[in-house]
Amino acid sequence: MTTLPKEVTLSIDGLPVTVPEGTLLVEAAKAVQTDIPVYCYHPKLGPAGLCRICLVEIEKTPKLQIACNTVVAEGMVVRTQGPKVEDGRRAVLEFLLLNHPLDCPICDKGGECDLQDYSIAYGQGMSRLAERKELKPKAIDLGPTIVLDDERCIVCQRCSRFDEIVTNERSLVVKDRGQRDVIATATGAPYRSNFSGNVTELCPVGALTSKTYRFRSRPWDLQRTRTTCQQCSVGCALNVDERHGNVLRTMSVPSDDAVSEGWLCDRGRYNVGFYADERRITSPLGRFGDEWVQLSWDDAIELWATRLEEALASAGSASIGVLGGGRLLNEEILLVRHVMRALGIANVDWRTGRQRQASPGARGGTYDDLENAQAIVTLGRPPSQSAPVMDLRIRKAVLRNGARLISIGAHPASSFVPATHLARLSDLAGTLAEVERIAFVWDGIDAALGAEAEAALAKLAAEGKHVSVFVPGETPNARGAEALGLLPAGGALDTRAQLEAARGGTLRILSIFGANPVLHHPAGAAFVREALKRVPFVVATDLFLTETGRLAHLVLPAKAAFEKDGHSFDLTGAVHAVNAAHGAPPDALSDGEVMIALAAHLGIDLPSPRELADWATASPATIANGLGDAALCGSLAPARDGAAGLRLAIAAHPFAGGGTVYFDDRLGELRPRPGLLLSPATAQAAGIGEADLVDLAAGGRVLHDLVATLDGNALEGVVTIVDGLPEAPANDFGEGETVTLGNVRSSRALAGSVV
Amino acid sequence: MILFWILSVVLVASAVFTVSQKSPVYSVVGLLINFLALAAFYFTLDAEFLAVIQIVIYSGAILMLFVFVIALLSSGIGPFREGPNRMPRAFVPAVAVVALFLGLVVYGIARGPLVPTPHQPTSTIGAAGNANVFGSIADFGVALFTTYLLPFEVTAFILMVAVIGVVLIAGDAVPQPTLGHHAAPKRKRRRESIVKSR
Amino acid sequence: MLPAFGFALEAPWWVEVVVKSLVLLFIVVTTFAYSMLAERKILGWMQLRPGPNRVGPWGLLQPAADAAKMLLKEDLTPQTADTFIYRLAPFISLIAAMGVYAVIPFSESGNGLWSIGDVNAGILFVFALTSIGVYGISLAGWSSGSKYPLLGSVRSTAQMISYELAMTMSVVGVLILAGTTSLAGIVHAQNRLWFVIPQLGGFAIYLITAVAETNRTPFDLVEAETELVGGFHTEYSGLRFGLFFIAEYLNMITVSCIATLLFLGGWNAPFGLTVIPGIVWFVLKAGLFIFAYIWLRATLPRLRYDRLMAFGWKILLPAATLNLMLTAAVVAVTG
Amino acid sequence: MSPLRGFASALIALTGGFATTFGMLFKRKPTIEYPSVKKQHAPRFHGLHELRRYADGKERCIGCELCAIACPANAITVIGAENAPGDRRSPGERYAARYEIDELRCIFCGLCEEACPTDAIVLTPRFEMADYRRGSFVYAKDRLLVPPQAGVGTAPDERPNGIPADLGTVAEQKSTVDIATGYDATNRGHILKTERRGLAG
Amino acid sequence: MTGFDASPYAALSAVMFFIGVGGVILRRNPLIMLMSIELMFNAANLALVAFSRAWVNNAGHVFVFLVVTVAAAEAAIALAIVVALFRRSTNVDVDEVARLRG
Repeated sequence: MTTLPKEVTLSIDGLPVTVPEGTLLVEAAKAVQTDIPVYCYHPKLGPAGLCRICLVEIEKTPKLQIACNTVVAEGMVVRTQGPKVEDGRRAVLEFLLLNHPLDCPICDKGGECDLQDYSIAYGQGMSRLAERKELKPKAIDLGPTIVLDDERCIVCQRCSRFDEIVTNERSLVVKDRGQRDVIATATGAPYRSNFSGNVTELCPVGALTSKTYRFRSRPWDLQRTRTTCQQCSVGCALNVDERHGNVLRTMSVPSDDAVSEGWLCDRGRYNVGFYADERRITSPLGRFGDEWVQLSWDDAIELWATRLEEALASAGSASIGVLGGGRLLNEEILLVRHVMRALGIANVDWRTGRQRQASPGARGGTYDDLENAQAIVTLGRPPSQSAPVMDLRIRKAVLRNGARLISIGAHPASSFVPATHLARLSDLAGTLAEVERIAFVWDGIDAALGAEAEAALAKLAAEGKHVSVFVPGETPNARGAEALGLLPAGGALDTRAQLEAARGGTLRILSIFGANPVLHHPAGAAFVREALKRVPFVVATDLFLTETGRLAHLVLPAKAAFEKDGHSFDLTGAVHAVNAAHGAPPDALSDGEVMIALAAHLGIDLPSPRELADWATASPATIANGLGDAALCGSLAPARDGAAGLRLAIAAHPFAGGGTVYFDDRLGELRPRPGLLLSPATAQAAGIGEADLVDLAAGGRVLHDLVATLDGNALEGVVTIVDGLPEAPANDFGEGETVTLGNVRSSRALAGSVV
Repeated sequence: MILFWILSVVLVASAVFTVSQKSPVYSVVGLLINFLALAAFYFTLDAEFLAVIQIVIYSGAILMLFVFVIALLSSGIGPFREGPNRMPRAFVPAVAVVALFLGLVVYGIARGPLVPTPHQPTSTIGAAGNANVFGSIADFGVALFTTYLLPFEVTAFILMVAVIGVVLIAGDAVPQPTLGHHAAPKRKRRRESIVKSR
Repeated sequence: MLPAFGFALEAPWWVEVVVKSLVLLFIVVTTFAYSMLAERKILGWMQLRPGPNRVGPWGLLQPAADAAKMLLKEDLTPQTADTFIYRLAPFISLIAAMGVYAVIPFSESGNGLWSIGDVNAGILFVFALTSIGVYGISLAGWSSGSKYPLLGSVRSTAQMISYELAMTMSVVGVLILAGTTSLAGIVHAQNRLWFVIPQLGGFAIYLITAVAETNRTPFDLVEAETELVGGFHTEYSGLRFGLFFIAEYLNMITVSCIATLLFLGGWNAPFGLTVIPGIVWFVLKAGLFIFAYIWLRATLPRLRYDRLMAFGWKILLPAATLNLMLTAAVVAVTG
Repeated sequence: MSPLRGFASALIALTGGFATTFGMLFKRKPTIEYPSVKKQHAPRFHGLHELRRYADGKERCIGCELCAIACPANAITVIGAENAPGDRRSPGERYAARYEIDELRCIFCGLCEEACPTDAIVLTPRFEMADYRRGSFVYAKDRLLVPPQAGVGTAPDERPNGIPADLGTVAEQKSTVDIATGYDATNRGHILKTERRGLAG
Repeated sequence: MTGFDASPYAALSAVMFFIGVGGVILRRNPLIMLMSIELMFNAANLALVAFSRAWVNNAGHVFVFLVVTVAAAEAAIALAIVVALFRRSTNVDVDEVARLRG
């Protein structure tokens, strides 16, 4: 479609290099593996020409030139080394270090600091400055996650450029000029972003540091393991840095171009405090009446196996239900399925939350398809909260590739890039008339909407358009759970049917793998509680005693994502390796290991490790089921009445949930407070002001004391609340339900953002 | 006379102990006691020199040699194997033969007391230490180097023959079995013997 | 054969024997204790350090502390040991070592010899008991059921047998000169001239072999710590180890006494200094030998085993035989 | 060499040996009766560590872990933390929340002292640290840190914007903590309550 | 010193001798067989010494001395044979050795 770019041949340090026309010198130098020092330049942020450290000598040019902002030219002769270059860099460093404090011993960057490295490589060792160094404020609180050390800042503007170029949020700027320049938010408000942690990695010095990692360790003490993030379904590669058995920080993998492009969201970066939380379950717990008893694994597995055998013998396999699986790795999912099939149990369903479907069907696409789409359509919850790093791709597509962003449904698509909102799917066809490449991002919740979308997509595809579908789910490996068969087959009971059977008293055993239906299942917390209480034997594997776990009779300590080895699918269906980076609590077992133990007790033969690995790493396309298989997925169409009044939208939030987020003390104010979000006009109509306390009610169900936040980006007539908050469970309410607001009280003290 | 009975009980008991023990080391201990009792007998029979010789040569040298051989044989390869005792097969005939001859001898002794034939004493019994006193070293030496010179020299010759013989038999000329040949049964035996002795 | 007594007391002979034995036992054990202390002290001094000096003044109560330690330590028996013989062995050693003192005359007074019993074949009796003492070592090594003790005991057996020959031969020269095997008789024969002068060769051979017989440095291959951990007593601990320890020192004192009796004229006073009682002279002379022992230990390193055997058989035995033949010839000629 | 001459020379050698050992009997013994008499150490003796304070009682250690990385025996573990604004432990932002030295691993090379940017860790002449359990040799801050009144040198302002003014001179002042009598900072080399005798003349 | 009765010694000697004989016949451990032979030697020695004492004639003593010497030679050779046998095979079974095959 495009002609090959013209190539240019030049010489760098005497070596001939041929690169496409327009390449920057600093990138061309990488072809001959010459390292040109950079501070302000970043491959993904482009040149800025601020720091001048990348000086190189170009023949026929009288002065040294900066490599980061010089485009290659035919026949250029470049020297990146030599006395002249070194003199230039020494001079640049001397200026950079004029006011840079000598606190490398306590600086978190010390040991992995570019300024430190290049000072040693090119610096002159002693300062010639006779005056005392400029003193600036040191621990400036930029926001909930980031602390700025102004003395250390060399004003390379990588952070503010990231905030502008990559996220388009534009909150970080360089305030003031000259020696008084300082990194700050333009409005003076705290720096809040789902991607704030990335600036600490971008910072070439130790000016921006993470609150969770400040002074915890030195980089050389850390043990690094590369794994795949299991906080959402995007599947970003990340490096886990651990010391003394504590996960201290996670770092992005810059080479992970296929998925994350080297960015991490704050949930993936900061939600690691739960690994060492004291509330983690450390041994199998049995509940007898109201009494919790610590059990040995042998006893626990035996109890489970015995109950299973009893139930199988007395009431048959239809009396046994299995829920969950979206948090498991492929290997574990396969083991669960294998054991359950061996026992003849068909009541298996991974869908313990709102999400009905994880597979994009036959129209799955890669992240590159998303980035290159000319139009991106979001259906239902926008991925900005449920799959933040994926949202960066959408922003890139919109900002740099000129794609149109269209959202359909009760949720706005994005606050940071221009978007069009459409009320219903049928409005779409005309809008997409002249677009070739279309990406659909569906939240997988509203199955009816999904089916409708599938029909629309089929029509678009028939017109010869390239359509790709993305389903960012609620659980990290929902795609794997669905592809590898944790679904009710042949008329078996899905989650809701199982819960109803439980209420009806016909379910004898319910096994729940890493799921919390009490908080997340749309049937409502009260309904699920009641159902679980009627089941004679409930087994739950989890990291913590969640709302569901407290209702179980046997709770098994599971391993968390960084504690086990295996594979998982991301939402595009690519397989990623998950590597154990962290020692699990001594008595925790992964769900796979639990299944192996259970199989041993029940005398079930397991597939060989090789078979298991083959299946776990196969592409889901080979086992995928199509989009819109209504019979399989079941219908959970919420009441989408067109009646007047306020409609409810239930939004995701990266730091909402009853599991790892709830049990991570370090997250602090990152966690959302129970609240609701309204457009100013809607709020005015309801008589609600910013930060007022409001009660939300629908059909006798009430959520008390929600903090109101006004947002111009919100839709008219829609009240948005956050899903998955244990303090205010939203699953009692249906998406699109008509709600009423009342009992408005003013409370200025609680002002703050909700969504 | 009391001394006689005590010593003879010790003598017979230690002799039986020697013959009946399973382990040669215990036999050596029995034999040692036997020799010490014998030495005591010699002492009571005025054979002072012989008593000392009995201890020095018999106990100190010959019996020591046994211990040495036992230690030598167990040093490299553990307690050496030996065939089963002949007890089951030969017990009855052996006891019969022994009893028959013992009976004959005792009968012979009992038929008439051994009245000492009047014989010319070569020496007197008296204060020890001087020549011509029975049992003294001087007396013994004189007899050895005069009357019994020829037997003495013959004995010396026998000793020389024995020394040469021993060197020939136990010397390096004997082919050594390979180590591997020994090693396997050795370890097994060792364990068995430990188990048995527990 | 009733033993001869040093003191003619109006009591049954066995009462006298028992009383004398008890007195001697006390003296011998005390001597052992302090010769051990002396050894540690002198060794210390020769190695430029003070030696034991913590228990009591100048460390004089060290032996008591050592004894207490020995008694309080756990008495171990290895699982592979032959229990009966393992327990028996130290007693054989000790009894043989102590038995010798029955015939050693320490001095003489008007009443007779200062000894428990004067056996006619006294010197032979000593050799007899010494040869019994070997059993203690070799049985201990065999019965420990472990390889270092076994090697130690095999070494000791070979060494003792080899050196006993030369030792006996070296003593025979003295016997020829004295014309008696009675220890008292030998001392009496030295009233005019100590046998160390006519029997200088024999004396030298005796000294060397005596060191070997008592397993002392430089002939302590039996218990060579560096090679055999502890030799025959590797597995022994506590009281049983103590018994071996006592036996070793008693043997050392014994051979010192015998050397005094055979070569240094026993209790005979030198240079006519008869004012000083004989017992003092005896103790002085024996003490000289004990000192020589310690001195030797502080000076010479351990011999290699094959050199030890070669030395015994190829040098000492021929030399002793030569010495014997010369003595016999001289006596035969001079009558 | 004829056997006779060999014998003679061996005899002479032996005599020499015996004379040597005998001569030693009367030599002065260099032993120092240790528990009652203590040797004076060389001025730069490397003994037990000590964590210094400034004169105002602030800890010199800033938890930078340079000692830990310098340690060739991996004996030092430091875990840093941020100073609470109300309760400053050290002059800068960071202080050592935990500072542990495994004295059994330590080889007393003094590299930690060399590496320390604030002269916080110093090897004192103390060397008596016998104990019954291996775990007891892991010295934490409770035993390493000197008492508050034993500070040396002036603390830099709230931010050690570089180097303490007295860097390099603090280690010259070797001090020792006498648990029984409290703290007494003395110059290097002098040990309290000891007597000089023996070789160190 | 007349009136010395050698009969008990003779009887004792006989008993000891036959214990030795029994040992040689019944045991198959070459070392114990050798020790039994030593027992027989010593039984004879005891008789010799007793008779010597009865006759007050030291011919018996001399004979005992010679016997002891020969016994020493015999023991040395016998033990050498045992060691040599043992070197050929770890199984020292006297009856097997009787076949005289290598």
